[in-house]
Amino acid sequence: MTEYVSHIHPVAAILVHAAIPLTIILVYALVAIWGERKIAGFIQDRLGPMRVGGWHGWAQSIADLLKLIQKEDIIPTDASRFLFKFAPFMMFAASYAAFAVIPFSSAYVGSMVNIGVFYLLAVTSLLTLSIIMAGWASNNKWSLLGGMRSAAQMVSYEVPTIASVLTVVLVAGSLNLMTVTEMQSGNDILGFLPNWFIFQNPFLIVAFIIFFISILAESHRVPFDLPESESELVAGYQTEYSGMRWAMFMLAEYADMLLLSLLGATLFFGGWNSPFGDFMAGPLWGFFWFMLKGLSLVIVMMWIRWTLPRYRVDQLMHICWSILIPLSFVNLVLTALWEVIF
Amino acid sequence: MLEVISKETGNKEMVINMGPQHPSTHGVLRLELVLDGEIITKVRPNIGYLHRCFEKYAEQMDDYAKVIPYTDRMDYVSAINQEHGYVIALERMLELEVPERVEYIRVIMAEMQRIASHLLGIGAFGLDLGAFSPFLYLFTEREKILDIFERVTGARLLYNYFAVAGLMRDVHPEFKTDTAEFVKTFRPKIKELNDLLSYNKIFIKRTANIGVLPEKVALNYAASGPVLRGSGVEWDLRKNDPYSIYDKFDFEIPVGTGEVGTLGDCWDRYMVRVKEMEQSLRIIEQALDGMPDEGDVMEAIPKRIRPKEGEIYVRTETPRGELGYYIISDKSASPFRVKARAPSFVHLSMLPAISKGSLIADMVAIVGSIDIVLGEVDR
Amino acid sequence: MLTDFGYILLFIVTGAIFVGVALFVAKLVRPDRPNETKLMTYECGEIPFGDARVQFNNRFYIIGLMFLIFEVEILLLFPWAVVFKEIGWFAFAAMFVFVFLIFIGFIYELGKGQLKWDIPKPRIPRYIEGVGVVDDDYKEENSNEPVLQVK
Amino acid sequence: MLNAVKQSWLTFRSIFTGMGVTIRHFFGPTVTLQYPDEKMELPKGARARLYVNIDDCIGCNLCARACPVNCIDIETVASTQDVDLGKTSTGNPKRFWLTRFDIDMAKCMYCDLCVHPCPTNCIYMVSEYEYSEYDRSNLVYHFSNLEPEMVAEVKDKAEKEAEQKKREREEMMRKKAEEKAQKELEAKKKAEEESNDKEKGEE
Amino acid sequence: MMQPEEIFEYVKEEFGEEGFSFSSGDIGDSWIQVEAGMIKTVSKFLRDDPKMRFNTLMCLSGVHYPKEEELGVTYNLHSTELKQTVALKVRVPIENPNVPSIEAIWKTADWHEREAYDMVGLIFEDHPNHKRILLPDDWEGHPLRKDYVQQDFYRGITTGA
Amino acid sequence: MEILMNSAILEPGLTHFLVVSALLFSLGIMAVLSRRNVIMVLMGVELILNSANINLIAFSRFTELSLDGQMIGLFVIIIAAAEAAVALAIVLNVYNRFKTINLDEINLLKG
Amino acid sequence: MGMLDKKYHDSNIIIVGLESALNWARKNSLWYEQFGLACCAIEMMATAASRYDFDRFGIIPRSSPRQADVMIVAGTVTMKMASRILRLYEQMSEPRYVISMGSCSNCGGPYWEHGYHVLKGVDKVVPVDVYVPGCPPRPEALLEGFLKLQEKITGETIIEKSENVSKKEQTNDAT
Amino acid sequence: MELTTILFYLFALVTLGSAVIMVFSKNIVHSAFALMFTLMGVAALYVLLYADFLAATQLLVYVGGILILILFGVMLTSQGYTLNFRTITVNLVPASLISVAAAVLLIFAFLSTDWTISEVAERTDTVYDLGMLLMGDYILPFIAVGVLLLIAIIGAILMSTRLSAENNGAS
Repeated sequence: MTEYVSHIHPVAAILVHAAIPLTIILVYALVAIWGERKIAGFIQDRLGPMRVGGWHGWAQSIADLLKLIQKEDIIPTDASRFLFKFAPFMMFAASYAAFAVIPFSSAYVGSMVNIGVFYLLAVTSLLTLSIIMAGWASNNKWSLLGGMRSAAQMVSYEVPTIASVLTVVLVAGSLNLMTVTEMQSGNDILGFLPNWFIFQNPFLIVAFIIFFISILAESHRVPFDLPESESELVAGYQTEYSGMRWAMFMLAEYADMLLLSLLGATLFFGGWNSPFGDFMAGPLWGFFWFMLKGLSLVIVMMWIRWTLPRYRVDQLMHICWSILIPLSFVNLVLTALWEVIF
Repeated sequence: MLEVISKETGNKEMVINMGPQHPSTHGVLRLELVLDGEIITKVRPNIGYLHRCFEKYAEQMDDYAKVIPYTDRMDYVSAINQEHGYVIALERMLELEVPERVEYIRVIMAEMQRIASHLLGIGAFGLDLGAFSPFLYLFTEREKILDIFERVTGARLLYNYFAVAGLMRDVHPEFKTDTAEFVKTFRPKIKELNDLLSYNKIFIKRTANIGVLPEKVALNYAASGPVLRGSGVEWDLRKNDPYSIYDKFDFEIPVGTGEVGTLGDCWDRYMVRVKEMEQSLRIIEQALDGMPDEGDVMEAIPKRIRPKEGEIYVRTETPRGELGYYIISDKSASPFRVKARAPSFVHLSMLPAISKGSLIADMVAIVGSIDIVLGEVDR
Repeated sequence: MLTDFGYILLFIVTGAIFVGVALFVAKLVRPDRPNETKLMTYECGEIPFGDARVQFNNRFYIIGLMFLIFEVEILLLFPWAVVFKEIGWFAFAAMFVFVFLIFIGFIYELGKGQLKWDIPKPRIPRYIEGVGVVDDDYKEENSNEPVLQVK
Repeated sequence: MLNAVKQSWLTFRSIFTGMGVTIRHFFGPTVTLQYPDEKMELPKGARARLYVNIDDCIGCNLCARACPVNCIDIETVASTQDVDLGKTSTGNPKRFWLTRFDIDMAKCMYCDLCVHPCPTNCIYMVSEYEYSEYDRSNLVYHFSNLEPEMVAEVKDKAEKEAEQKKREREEMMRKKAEEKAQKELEAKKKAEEESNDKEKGEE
Repeated sequence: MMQPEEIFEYVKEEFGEEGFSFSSGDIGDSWIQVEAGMIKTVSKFLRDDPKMRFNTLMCLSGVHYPKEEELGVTYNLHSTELKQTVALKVRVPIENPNVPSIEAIWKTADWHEREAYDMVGLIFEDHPNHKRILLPDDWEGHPLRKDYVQQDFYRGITTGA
Repeated sequence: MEILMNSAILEPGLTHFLVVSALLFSLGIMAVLSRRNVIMVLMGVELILNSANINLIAFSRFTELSLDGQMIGLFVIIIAAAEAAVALAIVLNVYNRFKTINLDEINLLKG
Repeated sequence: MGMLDKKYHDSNIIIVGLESALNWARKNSLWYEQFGLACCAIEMMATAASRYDFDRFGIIPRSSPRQADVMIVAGTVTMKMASRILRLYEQMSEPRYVISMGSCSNCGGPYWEHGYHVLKGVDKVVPVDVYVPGCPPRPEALLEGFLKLQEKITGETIIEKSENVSKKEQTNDAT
Repeated sequence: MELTTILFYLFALVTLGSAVIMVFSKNIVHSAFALMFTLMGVAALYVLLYADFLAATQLLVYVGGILILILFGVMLTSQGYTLNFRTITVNLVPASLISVAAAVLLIFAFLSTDWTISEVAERTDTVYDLGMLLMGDYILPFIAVGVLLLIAIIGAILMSTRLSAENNGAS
């Protein structure tokens, strides 16, 4: 796509290049927020948004967005003004910058950096800092508790996330997500299964389970949604934020969820590769498959969200440090052994 | 500026205000939590944000019967049970005979209300722990009960249905079939609830061994109802001090077993409620079988209520525990003093004792598990 | 390589600009009517007291500390993982030694019970026959003396 | 170790059980009533608003007295003798003009206590529940159907008649008093005479 | 299981005649009237004695008797072990409404006593936290007294209609 | 000084990076010397380490040492992390003991 | 100084279009502040539950007043609570609305006569937009109250007319 | 001017500017957040020096790890009674003299040295090369780092055990 635009003007091409994921995120966020409400509705025997914009309230998220634009922006007197204002910028910019290395299709990836996935992990660790920043700057007890909780949670779960990503890197031998995806093309396993990493090595299934649990925690989803658990901490680190600033946090959270799901799809489910080999392949189909895989992970996350209660903070830490981290290291060694032997 | 300084260490402590506007304080309760990190070192409940003074109103009314709508508004989640206690107290004061049909309808209504109240309590408890869907499933069931109630009484929440020695109106002809239908459809839902919530490992982890209330302490704090039974005391006024016609029915008193944790923890209190719903279904079934079809429910209602001088303490088992009415009459048409001994009030008073040393998240679980209704606490 | 990172910079800038534009548009539309109560810190409807930025529990710190060391260890494994397939058994052995060293530390740490957030056992009130409910610091906590001090 | 594995397995199993329940609900029927489009038929006798059939009201004030919150405000004026207000549909004769019959629905607590004592069943609950207002004063319902002029006229008339009656009564009282005084006087006389007679007799 | 009369006799045996009386109204429950100063010892006896075992305090109510110009406290006790109930009563003059607190004996009395203080103005000696409970601390008067007059403003907000 | 005469003076070369690192270093020194708060001192140390790292990597970029500079830079970062972890643990211990983390006060308190 | 703070004298097509779009958004995304006071709170929960489903109208609860648009005063407001209600209302970000649900918050309801500790109508402390009668109101009645509020929002304008005050300000003045 | 040149000056400015803020800010939390910008600037400089892996490592370890630890440390050690994030500057004159002297000396040395510059071609795969190095020449340091980290873990745990012991004792 970029090539076509570059015929018109090189700068325009670059801008389009950088704006493609933004469009995807925005459309996704609007759809996902509506979709989550619909899914929640149907799970709970109700209907969810029905009245805004006609068919099944499709315009609900748009109305919400337009309303949030109109909401007054409150910065409490006791807050630390600069940090309070800066936190949403950093949060969204960091989570958006991470999208640069996600290969959306065989024809589009924001940046072909060689250290791809490593860079992604590094950038997402900035999210933790921006959450602490927001929590601290608000000078609100609930915010600070939420900020500290989420910082502790995110740093803890970063270890198993990285370890399970490392397992895939070990098998792939590359950090570049495009290369990783390309390695998963074809349908050779047992004659019909696609060459996705999850089918390639039994230990990668364990790695995927660890990865999925960790990204639930990293993106603050139930059962690990402690930072903003409504029934305890009012709204966690976002308590003092209103209007558009709050919307940016929300957007960043949803973007983060998408990012990690897409990462999971790339690492374990063959990215933009079609499940049917060459059938329905091609850049646009690739994009379709990729989003399908990512979004189905997102939907599973939502499904879990509306089923389970949440863990307590110490149990959360216990799961991470006493189960997931040792397990992920053992799994790493075993994967390496498997790779060396076979 | 106000600062909070610990007396022991001289350290600054973090005091956090939970409520009056907080999603999991079940109304306008305010808890001052003194924290060390996330661990609660002290709890100070502040109540009275919903103090409407039922007792003052009872004294101001010029008729004993006019108090009944106000009793509804004490524990608005189980209005029928509040009325039940009050009318029983008056009937004992006036030494009135209650028609059998009235008693049966009362028992059915009271047990239905018990189920409705437990559904709300359990659902809200789940909601506090982050489980949203069970709450709505249970609310759907509750709506079915409210539909039946609305057909009978005309109101959804605050009924004013019981009168002294009678009822305000007769039940509709399909009452029996409606109720039997509900009982039939409700049983499988309890199993579903157990699948979804009660035996969910995360739920158990959140509730087991939390807020342990030992038996003796519970008695000393005058706990009652599911809270006391959760601690393993087999005590139910419907069996141990039967009022109305409860002695005619065959049912069990579920008690806490310590199945997944310590005896008397949040899970036990929760599970007692779940099991109690099953027992209530049993009572309803028996009452439906025994209920006479004929009989005027209104003829025995006295026109004027003017008890002799004296006082009485009458207690009944509401979903939340022992509701006592202490009524003093001075021969006039309006009560001299009505004191309502509300179970939630008593249960809330032991919150500081059982929640020390737990986390904020546990605090939420404990408040949810003792299932308070602020209307009753503050009256 | 620099071009690729240039794109990344472009993404960061785009993200920041997007937030800026969104906030600017909102600024054009939204009302701005601050008053004292509105700008007061929210505390469930009460007047806030004390500073929110108070001391925290050491546990957070211990978590951060362990995380840092583990993260460093894992990141050293990234270059290793990339070349792992080419080197084979030798790399496996090196890694095994490395991970083994981590594991010693980890087992030590688990043995010390550092990461369990061992919450002090909740104090369960007791009842002593003939005395009553024993709750050692109950009186202290409910005493009339103000815990809030006006400064 | 084995225990940890078992616990993890149990956790997963319970999670999947729960997810099974929710997915069944996802595909199951919804219970939502789409309110403004679909409305539930309220059962007979539902209590959502008070209504007064003012034609049947005899102004006995029983409902107002039964109301625990005193949200019913009734002012009656006795009808003059020349006007017959007719009868209610239940056959009770009406003797009062209802110059004011206000119910403050903002105060009402929908307890149904006012409905029972009504001798003519003219006050009752209806199932009309959609009456939110922007202004609270609109929640005070005026049921009296008398025009203000009529009210004034009626009051005037009633006052006059009352005055008339009062005068008549005073007249009567006076007459009675006079009669009484006369009687007493006579009685006294009689007594005196009697005593005189007695005295005489004794003498 | 003992009836209130028997309990009265039993208590009288223990403490002597002084300060006790037994009475009842035309209807309803009967009660043991106890002198204010003795309530604490009597309560402890009732709780711990093997024939009494009143392990719960069901209800504690404060009452204002305007005619006698007295305040009263009624204690409704109950024993889950022996399944017996009894009511105790204490009457104190309104000028000096001091009653010893029984919070140490039955913990549940803590809030009940605070409520009684709040509502009728009884003063419980040795109560660890003798404060208003339902009404705000700066409220005027005790509303359940029969001669209570409602204050017009509370912190600038009118209490009237 | 002839470098200054160079026409491509603005083109970032080795010296540019070295100058940046020197300035960073001196700022670090400043923080270490002038602040009393131990954590501030630690932050100053981090600055110094960073400036050293810039040097290492700049040399690896502009001279023939090739990747060795980066390799050592990597180890420096790792050791800095270990240092920060242990140092902050010590700071916290000191704080818990003396209730202060000001260097001179700690000096006074000793034991 | 945002658009919503100003009053436009001329009503050109852009402003009118924008205004209606903004009103449309505001009325369709009324997030309510999650807190209940008394009996009505139970009916409010019932309205949010599956049978009546607030979410159909785009109404969802937010715990923090900063993110809420509408405050449902559901239940008896006591004197102790009144100042907190005011504070919570003030801490909501504008534009904000208040629905008074039920007799108690309308005017003290059943407690208007002897309720020494009951505020006789929440409109004594915060401006109320819609009064929903009932004790407690049925869920449908609350929904109808929301529909009324939506109607009201549709009528709000930033264009200065000769009558020149918006309805909101009228209510503000009235209280 | 090339884009890289502009970017270099931009990043150098960010690095040094925020370092100045960090050093001279009175509020220690602000200092910490300023340090974050410095570290990010340094990471950007690494990129310009073709050290992409190190740049990401810098972000991951410094910003995502050490800085969070420092912030936790700051929040844990904010002073007793009066909460104070303000820190005091002492010895301002000697300290600035020394640091300015150090800067002048270093810059003079750097400028006056005639460095043999051999332009290396733009690197593409530093991770691979680093990995090869690590498994080759640097295998011993690799294991040594493992031992070092083990010691660090043990040391830190010992410290924090005391911390939590004291903590539990106090609460």
